[in-house]
Amino acid sequence: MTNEPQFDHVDMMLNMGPQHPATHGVFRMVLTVDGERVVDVTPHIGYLHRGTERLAEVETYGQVITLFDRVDYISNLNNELAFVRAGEKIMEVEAPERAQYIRVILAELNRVASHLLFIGTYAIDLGGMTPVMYCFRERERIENLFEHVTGARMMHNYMRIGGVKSDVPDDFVPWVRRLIGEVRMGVEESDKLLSTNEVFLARTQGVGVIDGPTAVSCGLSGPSLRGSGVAYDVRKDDPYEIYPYLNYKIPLGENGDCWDRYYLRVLECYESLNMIEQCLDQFPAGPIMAAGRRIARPPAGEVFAHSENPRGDLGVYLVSDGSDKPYRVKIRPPSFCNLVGLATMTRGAYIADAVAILGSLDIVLGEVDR
Amino acid sequence: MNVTLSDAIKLTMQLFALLNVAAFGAISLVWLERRFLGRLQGRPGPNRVGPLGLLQPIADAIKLMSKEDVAPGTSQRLLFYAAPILVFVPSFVVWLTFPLARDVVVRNLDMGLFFFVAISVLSIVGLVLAGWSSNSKYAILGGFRAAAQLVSYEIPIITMILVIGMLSDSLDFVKVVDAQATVPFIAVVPLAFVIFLIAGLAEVGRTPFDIYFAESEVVGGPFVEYSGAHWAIFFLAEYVNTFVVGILGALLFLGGWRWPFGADLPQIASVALLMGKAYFIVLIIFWIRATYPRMRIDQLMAMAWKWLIPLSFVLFLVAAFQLKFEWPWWVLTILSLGVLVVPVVVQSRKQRNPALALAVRYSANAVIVHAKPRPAAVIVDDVVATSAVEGTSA
Amino acid sequence: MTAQDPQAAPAEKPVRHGPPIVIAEEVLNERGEETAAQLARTLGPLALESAGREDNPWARVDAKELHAVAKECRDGEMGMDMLNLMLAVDWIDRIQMIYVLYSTTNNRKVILKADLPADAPAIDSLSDLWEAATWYEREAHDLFGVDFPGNRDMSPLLLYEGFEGHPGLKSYPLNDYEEW
Amino acid sequence: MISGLKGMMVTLRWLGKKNITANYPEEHLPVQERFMGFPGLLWDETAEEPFCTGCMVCVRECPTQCMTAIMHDNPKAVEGKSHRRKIIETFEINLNRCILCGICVDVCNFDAIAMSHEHELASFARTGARADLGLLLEQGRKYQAETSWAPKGPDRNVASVVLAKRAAAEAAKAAAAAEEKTSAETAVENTEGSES
Repeated sequence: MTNEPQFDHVDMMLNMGPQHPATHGVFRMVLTVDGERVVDVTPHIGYLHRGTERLAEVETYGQVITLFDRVDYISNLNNELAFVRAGEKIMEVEAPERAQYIRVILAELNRVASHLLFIGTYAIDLGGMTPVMYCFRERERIENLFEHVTGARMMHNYMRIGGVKSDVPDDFVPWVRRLIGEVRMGVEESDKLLSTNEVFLARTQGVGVIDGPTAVSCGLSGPSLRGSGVAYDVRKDDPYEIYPYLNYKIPLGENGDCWDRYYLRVLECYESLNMIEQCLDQFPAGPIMAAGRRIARPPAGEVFAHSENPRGDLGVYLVSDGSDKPYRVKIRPPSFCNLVGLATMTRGAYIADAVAILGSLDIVLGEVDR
Repeated sequence: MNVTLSDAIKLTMQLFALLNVAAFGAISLVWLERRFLGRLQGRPGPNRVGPLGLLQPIADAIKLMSKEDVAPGTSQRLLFYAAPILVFVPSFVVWLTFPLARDVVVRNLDMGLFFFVAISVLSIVGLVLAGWSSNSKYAILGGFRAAAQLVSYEIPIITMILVIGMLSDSLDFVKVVDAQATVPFIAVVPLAFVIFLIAGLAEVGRTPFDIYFAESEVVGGPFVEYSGAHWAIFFLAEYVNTFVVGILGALLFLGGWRWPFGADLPQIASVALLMGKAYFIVLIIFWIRATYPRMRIDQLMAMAWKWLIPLSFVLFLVAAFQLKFEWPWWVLTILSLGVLVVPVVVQSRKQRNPALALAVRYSANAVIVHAKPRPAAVIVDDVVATSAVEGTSA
Repeated sequence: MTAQDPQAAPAEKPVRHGPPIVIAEEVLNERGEETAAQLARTLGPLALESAGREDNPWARVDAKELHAVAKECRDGEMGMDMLNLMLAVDWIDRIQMIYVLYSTTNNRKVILKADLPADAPAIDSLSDLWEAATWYEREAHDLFGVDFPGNRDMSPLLLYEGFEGHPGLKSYPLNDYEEW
Repeated sequence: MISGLKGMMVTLRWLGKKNITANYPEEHLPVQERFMGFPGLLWDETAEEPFCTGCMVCVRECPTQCMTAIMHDNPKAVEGKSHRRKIIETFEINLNRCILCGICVDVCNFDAIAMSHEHELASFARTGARADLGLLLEQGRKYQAETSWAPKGPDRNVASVVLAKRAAAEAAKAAAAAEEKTSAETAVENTEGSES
């Protein structure tokens, strides 16, 4: 009679975060671990909760834009675009054509810069040291252009309800054309270095798989959702600004694993650069601010406007009571919703995979906690 | 055996010189790695402390020495401080038998290779002890990973050293180098060099295999609780081990101080030649570190047990047959080149081509959004509220 | 159809003086009309009040029937398989829960609203219909004190254990809150 | 192994290229024309006084409320050297709170403030970040010197232009009054002529 070993089985509770190199900021994952296998994940967030939504209720519409710069501090212009569109919807104001083109060009450049940062930090999560240097070199070029146009590298406060703050300088179009060439070379370099590297493929393919329906039910959006094959992109489904006038492609993944989510972002970089070229070809002249009255006091009402942030569907639900301050601003943060799917993806994976899966969701803690 | 005073003094002087060579080698590696990686990544690397940053390792050493040496309260203090010594000592003792030139060696044992293998295994004990004694979850995880990795990559290295011993029918370093006077063993059996390099990377814990102190997962592994001087000892031991892999590769595979010139060079030139080859191998190690991400622990184990160990046994058998039946030496070369091609083909068919096809398919059948015709660009002519606008278009 | 008219609210609302408030008139574009028609068919008599703006029709239902209505929207003809957004608005006399549902198949958005009493707001949890609801509800519970029977774990998400009060409410003091 | 080697070629190619780092303390990267550094108060040479009249619009509109300002009556207005009846007395910006958003520049009607190119204001004093009127004016003057700044509304804000306009207006009024007086006298003469 063989006697079973009588020691009971206790899973180790490993605390990853809130100060941990792989958690992209202040985010804590409590992994219950059996050896190297992850049995369960309970994320803890809220370390960066600044009460942005409540603060927006005591600031005028012009000041709330500076708040939105700091929600997702890696794609600032896309956040500003989301709030400014909600503001324009509620004030029934239409930004002139040239302002819409400037906004879309800068927002797409911001998307490329954000994806470049993702590629760099995702490589570091998996141990590759070099892609981050190449990606940040390109990101630096894009930020120089932002500084040239808006005056600030990251916290721009450039868009206004009804247009943009100031017109682009005269050498804007040649500078952006040159920039597109350089950034495209930079993205190709990182793509060649990383995308089909054997160790990278071994670490990401088939890891953190989530299928379409569960992803949609978890509220995933953006490249994380498109990795599972669901073609949901706000620029295509609910077109805004001048996206209907552009030809572009939305890449879709098939297996919904980490590699798909990563590679879709690389492809989106190329698509965004093509889009910017088309915008530059159609760049019209004209005013950059909606003419007419000083825009301060919107009519009372509720409005929901959302746009395609590099991380997913960034929505703004704006309730106004007719005063010059919004009554209630609710932000639909894509990173917050993508994190709901983290637990279902990480169960049963290794610890090293938990880092890879979290990295592939590309979350930004400022947006998760607001 | 009576040890005269002069012998004792001579031995201590030799040991002191040996310690300096190893320590200087390690410190030069620290500087070289940071500069070389900087170069590969388009940044200068340390250039503030001293000309070209040459004094940077010394500055690091001073900083680490002056840092407060903190030990976690719940750790077993004795074992906690014993672990760095256990890791540090073997990596220096190994240098006893390394010949830098024909007679520039402390004790040229005729079992030199065997001595190296026996001593280098000890560092595993130190790593596991460090992991366990610092009583932190990450350290324990790192310690177990280190144990698993080092033990399973010990076997391929030992088999390769045996193959080299067989080829030069002796375990004495000097005889091994003499055997390579005309043809270096890297040409004779390239597969052995590849397996040695991969297993050496894993022994030292360099990038494709640095899972036991992976920053992003286990945050420093067994060294996580160490700080100040003790951490410096681990750090130094790791670089000395890298230098050992470099020197060993040079001695066993690149023909030490003999190969291109056949005849014996003057002592200084042969030491320089050996060092050049060692630094060449070390540069390859740093180059791999700049390019490859990190493997996962199960893939790492699978690679050791499914690929490296069977291949090294096959090579060992073929080397034995070649020795027994006096086949010409290039039989081994053909075998190695043939075997080297197999994993490349298998990997590219099983993993690389599907990935490339996937990449092409994603960009091919992406959802295409067609542009709607833009309404005629109506230029609103009323003056703008905020800033003067002149309609300068591109 | 009138949107919520704050002036009609009971007296304890802060008295407003300033230029008269303009109420935005809500008009649906033709795509919005189709969705509104679908919504009306799905809801039937349950819709107490419905309107819409551009292509987002909304309907107000009673808090008790919301779970059933949401289930019908998800499984029924409209196929709302994504809970895009869920928020709570504090109208001082009542707390309004707003759900933005989206269907990835036929690309339509619908907004459901439900009013809850201000003193003890509670509504059935939708976490069994959509996984995304779990975190939204925990956040609403933290910031607005709305209770969601049926949600697996209501542990605080954005705030820490032992944080008294609900910072999302208008009544929460804004700048004289002392942490220590 | 193939794509791994391809990756190695990518990193190797960087051996030849020059590194792109700017060694910060020695070489400063050029700052763009529109760079928004810390705000600076601008100086009106024509009246030897700051543009700022202490109207507190920027203090109210600042999202982080990092400005405090006190104004007093402008002695120069009495002597007629400046059109500003009120002038700033003390103006303080807490640079720790300032988020460089540029809203104060947008809302200012007197062209009094601009985002200078100052961004290296680290100081050892605990109150080093509280920029007083002197430091702000000095930053403003440096900004005016460096960049091609021009007031947005010179006819409303630059003292000399406004004074000249006022003088011209008074002259015109005086001329009109004088001409009216003369026409009144002629009218009186006609009536006297017709009556007598």
